[in-house]
Amino acid sequence: MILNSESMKPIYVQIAEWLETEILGESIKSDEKVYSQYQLAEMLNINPATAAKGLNILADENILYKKRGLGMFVSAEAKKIIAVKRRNQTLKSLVAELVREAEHLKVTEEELIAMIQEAKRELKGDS
Amino acid sequence: MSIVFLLLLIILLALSFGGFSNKIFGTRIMSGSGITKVFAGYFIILLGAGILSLMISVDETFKGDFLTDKEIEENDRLNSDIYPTIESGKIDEAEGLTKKESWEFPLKGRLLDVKIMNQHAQIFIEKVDSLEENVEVTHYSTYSYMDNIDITDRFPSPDIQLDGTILKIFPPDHVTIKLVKFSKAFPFTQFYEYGEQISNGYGMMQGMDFIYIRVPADIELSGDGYVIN
Amino acid sequence: MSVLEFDSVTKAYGRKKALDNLSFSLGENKITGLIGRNGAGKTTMLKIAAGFMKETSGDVRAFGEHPFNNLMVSANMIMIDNDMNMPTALDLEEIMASAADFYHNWDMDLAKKLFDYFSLNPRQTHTGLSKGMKNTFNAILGLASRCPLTIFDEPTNGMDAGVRKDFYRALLKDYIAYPRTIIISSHHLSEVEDILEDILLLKDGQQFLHMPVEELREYAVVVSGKEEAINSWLRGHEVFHKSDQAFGRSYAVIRNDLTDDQIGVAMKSGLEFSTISNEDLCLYLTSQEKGGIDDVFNKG
Amino acid sequence: MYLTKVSLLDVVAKQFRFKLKSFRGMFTSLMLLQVMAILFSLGGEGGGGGGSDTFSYDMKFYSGNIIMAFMLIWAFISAIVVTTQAYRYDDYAFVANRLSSHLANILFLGWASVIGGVTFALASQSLKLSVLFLKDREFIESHPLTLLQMTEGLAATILYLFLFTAIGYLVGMLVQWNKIFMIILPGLLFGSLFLNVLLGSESTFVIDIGQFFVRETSFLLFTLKVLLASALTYGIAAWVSNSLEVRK
Repeated sequence: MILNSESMKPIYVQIAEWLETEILGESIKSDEKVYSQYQLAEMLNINPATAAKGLNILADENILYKKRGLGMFVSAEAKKIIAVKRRNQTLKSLVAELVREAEHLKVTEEELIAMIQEAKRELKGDS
Repeated sequence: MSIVFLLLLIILLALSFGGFSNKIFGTRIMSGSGITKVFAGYFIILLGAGILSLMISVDETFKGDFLTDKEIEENDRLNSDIYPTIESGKIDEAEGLTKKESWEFPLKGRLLDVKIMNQHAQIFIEKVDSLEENVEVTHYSTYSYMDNIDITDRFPSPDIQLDGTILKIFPPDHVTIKLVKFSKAFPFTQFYEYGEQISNGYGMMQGMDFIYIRVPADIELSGDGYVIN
Repeated sequence: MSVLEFDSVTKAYGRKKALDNLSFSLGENKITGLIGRNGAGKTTMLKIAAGFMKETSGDVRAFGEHPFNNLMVSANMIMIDNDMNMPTALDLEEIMASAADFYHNWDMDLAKKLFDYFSLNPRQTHTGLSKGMKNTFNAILGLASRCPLTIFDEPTNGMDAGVRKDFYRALLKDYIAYPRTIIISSHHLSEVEDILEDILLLKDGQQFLHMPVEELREYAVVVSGKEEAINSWLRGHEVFHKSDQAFGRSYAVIRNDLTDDQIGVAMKSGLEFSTISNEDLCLYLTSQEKGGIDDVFNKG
Repeated sequence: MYLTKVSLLDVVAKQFRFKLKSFRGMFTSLMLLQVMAILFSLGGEGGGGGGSDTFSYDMKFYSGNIIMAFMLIWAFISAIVVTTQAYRYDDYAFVANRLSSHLANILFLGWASVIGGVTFALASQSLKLSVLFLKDREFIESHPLTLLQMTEGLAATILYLFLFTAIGYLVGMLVQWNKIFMIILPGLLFGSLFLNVLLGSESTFVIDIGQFFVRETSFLLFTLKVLLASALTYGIAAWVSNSLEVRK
């Protein structure tokens, strides 16, 4: 993972999102141990406190759970929680931006839906 | 000397606040562990020289007794009334005199001419009843010092001959002394009895020579010499 | 327990106050970045913390004791700065040996490895080093001594970019392995901010900000747009910096205490929001209120 | 947080070890000065000659006094150098406080005095050795000493050197405290000597102080005097240094 310090997002948010993606992609499966704050700090060259903050966000959202003295583990519902969250937040704001841009460009609702359907077909064709 | 020393001190004091002294005294000339080795080498050389100096010294040193200030003062006091003592014929009672050499000459006839070829010595002549056929000549001298060292022995007696009726007193050989004197630095002498002697000794002090001649009482004297009786 | 605590500390040189009623407290085992313009009192503060100087008034505590002339504080603290004095007679290897003798936690293995990594010469003297090399060597001393309070004052001056990166990485790794309280002062916040936990911003000898560095990132926001729109919208907001740009547009750095509604309103009137790097933010926060460098030319 | 406990003596011992290494340049200057002093001394300190018609003499004096004078200057200036800013700050590169720094300095200067005293005694013997090789002259040593007197002499040399380090340390601290002393101190010394000449008087303050030590013929009393005076002088120096910043 490469951190982007120019990004709008704080580093701990970037870390949290990266871990979510790893969990969604099943690089880390449920009930598996995730990286400790120190491992993250060393990997990403950041302060351990920052790394801990990223982990704590996920713990607060029940994506991770703590085992005393052992570290943090991926919870069983992790994938589900992440999916819901992304749908509610990330997707929603992306859609809002999409709609705003379409307004700017005077793209009608129908045209927009058509564009989305086409993009979806392309993605399927690729995979 | 002390003023020069102080001046030097002040100059060095002034220098010590410049970069110069830091270079010399804090020595940036040599750095690293090299210094320690060089210094150790220096120390060993010094130690060798020190040991050598202790081994050599004994035979090479100048022969002479070292006198204390008190002894010298005492000798000076004695020497101050040596004349009256001798003049009054009590040479045996005189203190502070060294009897260096004596001669005895058989006398032919009743005449004695004393002839000095040596201006240095004082001649005293005593007529003695107990002597009949002989002349007794004795060379005395007071102490000679050089820097507190008794060098009385260094001065030879004059050559004295009786040639017919003439008693010839020849000058002694010329004495030359070349010396080198080494003294330890002041902390070494401070607690010694000579500690208070700051000056460089007493320089040179040559003793007086007396030629004391005893002749038979009925002799007829001529020539040099002070006749006591 | 706080490792270092300043309580209304003032340090005056004659009438000029280098520190003016400065108060803060550093928690244990945190890396704190000390940021401020030249003359903000950073070095003065650090030297007082290290016990090299005496404060004029106020109370300073390091490990609960007054640091000035304090042997306990000295034994548990090391300050690495640019005018660090090292004996001219010693070569670098001997200096490290001496440091090992003085500092209880000294790690000679680490010191030697860093020493070799940065290609220093053990026979070299400290005075013979170039500025960058000297600071590299000093930094090694700072790391290997593992003091409970380690202070770096502008540690990377003169180092080239590669060495700076390596140094901060080494600092972080050693900190993770042996947590301790570290203060780093630097002109270049961007190069250190990732490894910092807290940031302490000084301005005119006073504490301006003291917060986790991640909060600083959300402390301010940039708003830009048409000049009139900005000017009217800015009323009621705390503005740290504002400058006019080309084409009648303006740019302002404001306190990030906006509600979603406020943002919505602003966006409707054509204003755009963006974030600002911590380094730039600190520059704006600590600038003297004399406008920008542009004003110098405008008035001329 | 684990904090290192320190004791003053421990730190002083560490600093002393540190100074043995970091001040070793002083022994180079000692060496240079001694060699220089021996060379100066080889010219002799003067001599005398004279005689009468039956006798002539010629005498040269040599003594360890020039070397001793150089050593005293060395002790004095070395102590001043120790008080200069660069050397004081060296201490604070590592663990130190004022007291430990002063104690380590005094310990080091004491050690330097011992080294100075021993090398002086040896250098003086070396001079004697080279004088012995002047073959055309007879050699006298003015005061042949017993072993006890030698030992006392060596101890006295070391004590004199130590006294001079104390004076140097005070002078150095005064100058560090206020540069005006760079003018005042030589001024006082010169002024005192000048007055001495002007008034033709026997003693002045400076000379009186010297006599206080030089005239002492009891070794024990001398030791006591020097140790007390050194302690006092070092004490004043330490007190003066209290107004200096530890390090800037």
